[in-house]
Amino acid sequence: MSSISLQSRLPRTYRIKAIKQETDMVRTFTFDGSLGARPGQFVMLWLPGVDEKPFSVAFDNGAETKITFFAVGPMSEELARCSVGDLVGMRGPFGTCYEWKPGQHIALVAGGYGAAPMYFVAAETVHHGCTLEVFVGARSKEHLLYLKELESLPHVSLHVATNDGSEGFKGFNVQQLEKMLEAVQKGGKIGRAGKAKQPRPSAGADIDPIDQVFACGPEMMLKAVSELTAKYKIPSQLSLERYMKCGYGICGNCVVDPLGIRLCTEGPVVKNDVCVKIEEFGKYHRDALGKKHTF
Amino acid sequence: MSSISLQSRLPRTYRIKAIKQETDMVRTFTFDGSLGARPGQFVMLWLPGVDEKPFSVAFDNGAETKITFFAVGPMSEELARCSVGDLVGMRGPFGTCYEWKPGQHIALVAGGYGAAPMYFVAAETVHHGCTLEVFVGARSKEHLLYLKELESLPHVSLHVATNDGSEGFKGFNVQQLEKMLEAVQKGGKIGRAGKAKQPRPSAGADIDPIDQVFACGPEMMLKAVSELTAKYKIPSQLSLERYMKCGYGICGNCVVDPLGIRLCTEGPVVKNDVCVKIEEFGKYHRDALGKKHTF
Amino acid sequence: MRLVFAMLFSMNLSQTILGVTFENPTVLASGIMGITASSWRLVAESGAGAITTKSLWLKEHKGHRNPTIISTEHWTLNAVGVPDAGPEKAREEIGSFMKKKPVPLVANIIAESGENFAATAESILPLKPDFLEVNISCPNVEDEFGKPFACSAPAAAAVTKAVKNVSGNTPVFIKLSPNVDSIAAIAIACAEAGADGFTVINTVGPGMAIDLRSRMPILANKVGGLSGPGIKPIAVKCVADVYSATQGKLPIIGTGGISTGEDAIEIMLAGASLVGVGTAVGDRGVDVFAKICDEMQLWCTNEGVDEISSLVGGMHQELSRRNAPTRKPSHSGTFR
Amino acid sequence: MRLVFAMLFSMNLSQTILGVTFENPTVLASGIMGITASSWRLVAESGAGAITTKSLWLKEHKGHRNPTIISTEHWTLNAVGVPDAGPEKAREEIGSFMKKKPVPLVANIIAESGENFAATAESILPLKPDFLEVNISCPNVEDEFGKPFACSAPAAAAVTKAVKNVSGNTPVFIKLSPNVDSIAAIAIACAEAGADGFTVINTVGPGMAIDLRSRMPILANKVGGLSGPGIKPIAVKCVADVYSATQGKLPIIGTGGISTGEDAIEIMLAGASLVGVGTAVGDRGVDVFAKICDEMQLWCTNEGVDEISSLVGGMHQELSRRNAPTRKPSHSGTFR
Ligand SMILES: Cc1cc2nc3c(=O)[nH]c(=O)nc-3n(C[C@H](O)[C@H](O)[C@H](O)COP(=O)(O)OP(=O)(O)OC[C@H]3O[C@@H](n4cnc5c(N)ncnc54)[C@H](O)[C@@H]3O)c2cc1C
Ligand SMILES: Cc1cc2nc3c(=O)[nH]c(=O)nc-3n(C[C@H](O)[C@H](O)[C@H](O)COP(=O)(O)OP(=O)(O)OC[C@H]3O[C@@H](n4cnc5c(N)ncnc54)[C@H](O)[C@@H]3O)c2cc1C
Ligand SMILES: Cc1cc2nc3c(=O)[nH]c(=O)nc-3n(C[C@H](O)[C@H](O)[C@H](O)COP(=O)(O)O)c2cc1C
Ligand SMILES: Cc1cc2nc3c(=O)[nH]c(=O)nc-3n(C[C@H](O)[C@H](O)[C@H](O)COP(=O)(O)O)c2cc1C
Ligand code: FES
Ligand code: FES
Repeated sequence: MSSISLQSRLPRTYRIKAIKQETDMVRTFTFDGSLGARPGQFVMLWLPGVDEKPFSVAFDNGAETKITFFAVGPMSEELARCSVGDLVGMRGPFGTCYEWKPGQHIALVAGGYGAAPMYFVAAETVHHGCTLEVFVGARSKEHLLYLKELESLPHVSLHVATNDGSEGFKGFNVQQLEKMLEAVQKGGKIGRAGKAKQPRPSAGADIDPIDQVFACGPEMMLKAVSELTAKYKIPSQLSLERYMKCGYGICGNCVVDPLGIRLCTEGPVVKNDVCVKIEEFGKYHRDALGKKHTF
Repeated sequence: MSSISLQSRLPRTYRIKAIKQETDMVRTFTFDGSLGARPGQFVMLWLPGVDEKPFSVAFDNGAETKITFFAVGPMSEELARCSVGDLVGMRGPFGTCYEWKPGQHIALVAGGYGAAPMYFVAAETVHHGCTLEVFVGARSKEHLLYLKELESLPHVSLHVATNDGSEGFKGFNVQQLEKMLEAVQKGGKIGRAGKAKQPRPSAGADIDPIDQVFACGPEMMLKAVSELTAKYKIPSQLSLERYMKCGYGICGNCVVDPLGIRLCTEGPVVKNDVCVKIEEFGKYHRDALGKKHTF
Repeated sequence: MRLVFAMLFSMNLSQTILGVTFENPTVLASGIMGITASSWRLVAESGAGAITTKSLWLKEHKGHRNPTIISTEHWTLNAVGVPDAGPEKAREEIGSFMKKKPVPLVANIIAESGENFAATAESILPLKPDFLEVNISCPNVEDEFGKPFACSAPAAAAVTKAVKNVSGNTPVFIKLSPNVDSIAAIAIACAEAGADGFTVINTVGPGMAIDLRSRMPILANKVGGLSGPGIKPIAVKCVADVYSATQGKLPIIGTGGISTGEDAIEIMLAGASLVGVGTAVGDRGVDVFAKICDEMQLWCTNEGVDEISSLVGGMHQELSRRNAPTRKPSHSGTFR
Repeated sequence: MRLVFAMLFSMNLSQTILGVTFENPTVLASGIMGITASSWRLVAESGAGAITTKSLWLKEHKGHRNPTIISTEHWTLNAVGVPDAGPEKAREEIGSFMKKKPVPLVANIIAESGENFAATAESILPLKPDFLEVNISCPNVEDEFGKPFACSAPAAAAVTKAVKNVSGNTPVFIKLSPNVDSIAAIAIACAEAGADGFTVINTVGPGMAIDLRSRMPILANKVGGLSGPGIKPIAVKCVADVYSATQGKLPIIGTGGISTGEDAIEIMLAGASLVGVGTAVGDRGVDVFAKICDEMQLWCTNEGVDEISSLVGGMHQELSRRNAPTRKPSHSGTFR
């Protein structure tokens, strides 16, 4: 029963140690204590008397755990009403994590709260001597997340995109990614949109080939990244979300068609060669009853 | 719950691999398989449909386990009716074991089936460079056990006693032990009763001091050893028996007055400094109902 | 690994029960990975001899809020509350599974009344499930519907009759609860009402776990049914009771805490023909079915058992052989 | 170790319940190390706040043959069959314990009829036990005496009345079984019959374990009651049910799978004033009582709980505070 020793399947409540208001709809909670989560893994967050849902680990340094969430509905709005000292339960960590090799050149694509786990990935990968092209996108300036944190990391070139152009590139971050992949293929130059912090020697010059692409964000963004990286034959790892209850592979609520794999166990981080076989990917997902909803 | 990993508390049946008729009332069963028992420990032996009772491990080399028993009542007589290939359950090992230091000079005192666990002790101690004085006693020649096995070991001086003198010294083995302890104290010589196999250089000459005495046998013999070793201020370890059910310390049937210790857990091998505090030792024991019976 | 075993031990684990052939005795228990055809296929590919659907309702039914499933190394508590999207989805998923059916399918149905059990059965039967499993023992909807039917012999018998009236020649398995005075009495009542077999057992208790700091029950439903290794002795006892109460005439899907091949053999010796596996999917992975089969084959090969069916009810046969006959089904038919 | 903790955390674990003072909430459960005064003393010295005797009969009573107690890391099964040497031994052992009484003594009695429960109580009362615990819930003598009294409200009430008629001012605790439709209904019946408190729960099931090779049930009694960590959620649920059914007015000795200080706090939050510990003696050693107390003190100190009694029923208070009141004792008074 190895799996048990690796994860807690019984929630334990922790007191909120700090709350950071990231944007008017987004908050980050800090908890004392670690579940030993790896970047890309999630925990089941329990608000006693309210509900329990999956949330990506935004940071876990072995002592503290951070969660960043959008207030979009019943549970997350209740979460947003919590104050420092309130009790929140956690169990986990669950699921797969992003995998890389030391020294790789990796493109991170983050949309919405995806910026949080992506910061966690970035912090760990630069430890391993990786260099990063980070593409952060949002509707507009005020919805951009984790820019400061990402900028504070070494070996990170930040590429910002907003739909309304209120900051950085006007459009989608995936378009920026495509530009870079083209450039890399052509071996040519690209003009850098967004502020590229402490440009690496090669900046503005030839871009080193991208070893792989990690993405976390809205499913349509993920779908675009999937097609793009398939087209350019670059390995990618995408964080897919489906409705989750147990978090460890028995309730079956997070299973995807037609593979039958459970995204709480064989995911949430799925390699693109598997993603392309998930026919419902980008098309539909199921609710708590197993009913299909198209995106 | 460390204790669980160290012992099996659920009987598992094994097929009897070999049966040796030791005397007309005594048999030894050999089983394929080991519970990792140490000398002095016991197992609960289960005869499906009959009963389950404690039996000292007569030998366990990590691959095979041996049990030597007297046919004296309902369960042991049923055991005596078993043939090779029959199924017998074992759980354990339970209880304490004899403890020694490498190179010690140890006297072993064995009565009745006590000769079996004593052979196991002897085999292990000589491995650790111990030299042994083994005092085996029985009513008469034909009831002596494990003589050949003991003789086959190096560094063992065998001292045999029978009540009727049909072999070795006429009387009790404890009398022989006393003679030796006296001699050792006086630093004088002793005439060796019984065949002392491959006498050590010192044989017949001064006896090296006895570091400790191990005893297993009828309670009255143990009581005598307890008093004798106390008198001569030599540490001793005695294997005490009381009615046992669970074997791992919860039923309370094997608890002794007035200490309240459980002989399945704090025993069966008990150091004499504790034995002398057990007021019921040599006086009475309790049956399956907890009722007292005097010896 | 699987393959290696499969080649080493060619012993055949297949049985034919009520006309349905099972490649091996393992059956995915209801409610585990049981929502979609894709899920059932993966479980079949992972070695299951058959799959059981999550309980199906006549209409869409909401479950409980989370937490619905929690566990420790000793127990799992669940109160999912039997959510279901209703018959349209059932038709779509079961239909797609049956089109290219890898293993037999057991359709598990649930309802709040005898008539609706029958109506639900009628809505599912056209999809031609191999067995119908009637869940009269869910402890997690007591709030809505009161004590499970499985807790009363007349109620259990009434549901059985209602379903049998419409089931035609599809075998009907009644899923029993261990949380009763006498599971044997319930089984006898269902058997007399025409049950073709039994699934024994549903979850135990219910039980409760409390978070020390918040002082709140952890499950949103406050209480939930117990499953996993801790309940195996209860499942084995209940299977033995039902087997002897029905003189071993009706097949039993023995379910409860089965994680290993030896567990599976133990519950078959108690009287099970098939072996349900649920919670162990979370503990040993979805390939627990292949693992259990490999372990059964290894054990049977070592012990010279060459007919898997010869294990079924083996304990009862051994007890009579030693003419210590198990009590003839007294009112309770319980083992003593 | 114990001492170090004792010095670090001076938080007081003592409570006075029905006039009896307990230095800490841990109580040795009946049937564990419960046969002799020497045994009870060792348990008291090992940190228990009180001890309970093995069930005492009016006359000598034989138990079952071995195996009577078996276990795995997940469960313990026992069918000892309540052996007892009878009242003479009881007088000798209890008498000797009371002469120099280290902690309160709970005398657990058992009988096959209401009158004999009363007669057994009368034979024990002169020894001045602090509480009488009435075992109407032993699953291991069904053979001899049929279903436990605890499985029927009228029978449970009748035994309670019979004992209360002779018990004078010695508090009477009724030991309940979890193996019933509604433990709340039984508790209410006993409370109306005058019960002063409850011990919740006795063993679960019963269950059965089979040896694969011999195909024989392992326990000589074939079946036995389940105890240990696997039953804790059932014990917690039953305590919560009894607490709410009696509006928290009667003290409860919460028993079942308690091994750690956190387990003890959990069952107290469910409504227990005292905490019974049995099987854990075999898992963590006889000093499990001291360990549990140290762990409780550590937790309470960290969490700023300075009154141990403030934990009792804490879950119910929290639920009402969040005005999600626990259902007012409906017929079943069960949690939903
Ligand atoms: C692996 C994973 C990681 C996640 N990480 C984060 C994160 O880091 N930050 C964050 O804000 N949110 C995250 N979510 C989403 C989060 O679980 C909730 O869905 C979100 O908080 C909305 O829930 P709600 O009750 O507030 O609103 P609702 O109105 O109930 O939900 C809004 C939408 O969220 C989705 N959703 C609701 N409940 C669940 C559930 N139990 N499982 C999966 N999806 C659900 C549904 O598509 C629903 O339409 C993650 C989801 C998954 C599966
Ligand atoms: C630690 C220990 C080690 C033992 N080792 C051996 C051994 O190596 N070889 C051997 O032949 N016997 C051994 N015994 C004794 C054995 O357990 C049985 O007592 C013996 O086999 C007689 O049982 P019976 O049913 O045949 O006869 P019974 O008539 O039932 O018993 C005869 C006497 O044995 C004692 N006895 C019976 N049952 C038990 C029991 N469950 N626990 C303890 N004592 C009991 C009683 O004093 C009884 O008067 C050991 C006992 C203990 C406690
Ligand atoms: C998460 C979960 C959901 C379940 N859902 C159902 C269900 O919908 N219908 C049903 O009949 N049984 C359901 N059960 C009960 C199982 O089918 C099975 O009877 C029980 O869990 C015991 O088996 P196990 O120990 O192998 O899990 C569920 C069990 C679990 C753990
Ligand atoms: C070996 C054993 C013997 C028991 N004997 C009795 C008994 O004589 N009387 C009784 O009321 N309960 C008896 N019980 C039940 C316990 O007192 C307790 O209620 C039950 O074991 C649950 O607690 P636990 O999980 O801490 O062991 C016994 C339990 C065990 C394991
Ligand atoms: S959330 Fe339950 S299986 Fe994935
Ligand atoms: S035999 Fe049960 S306590 Fe020793």
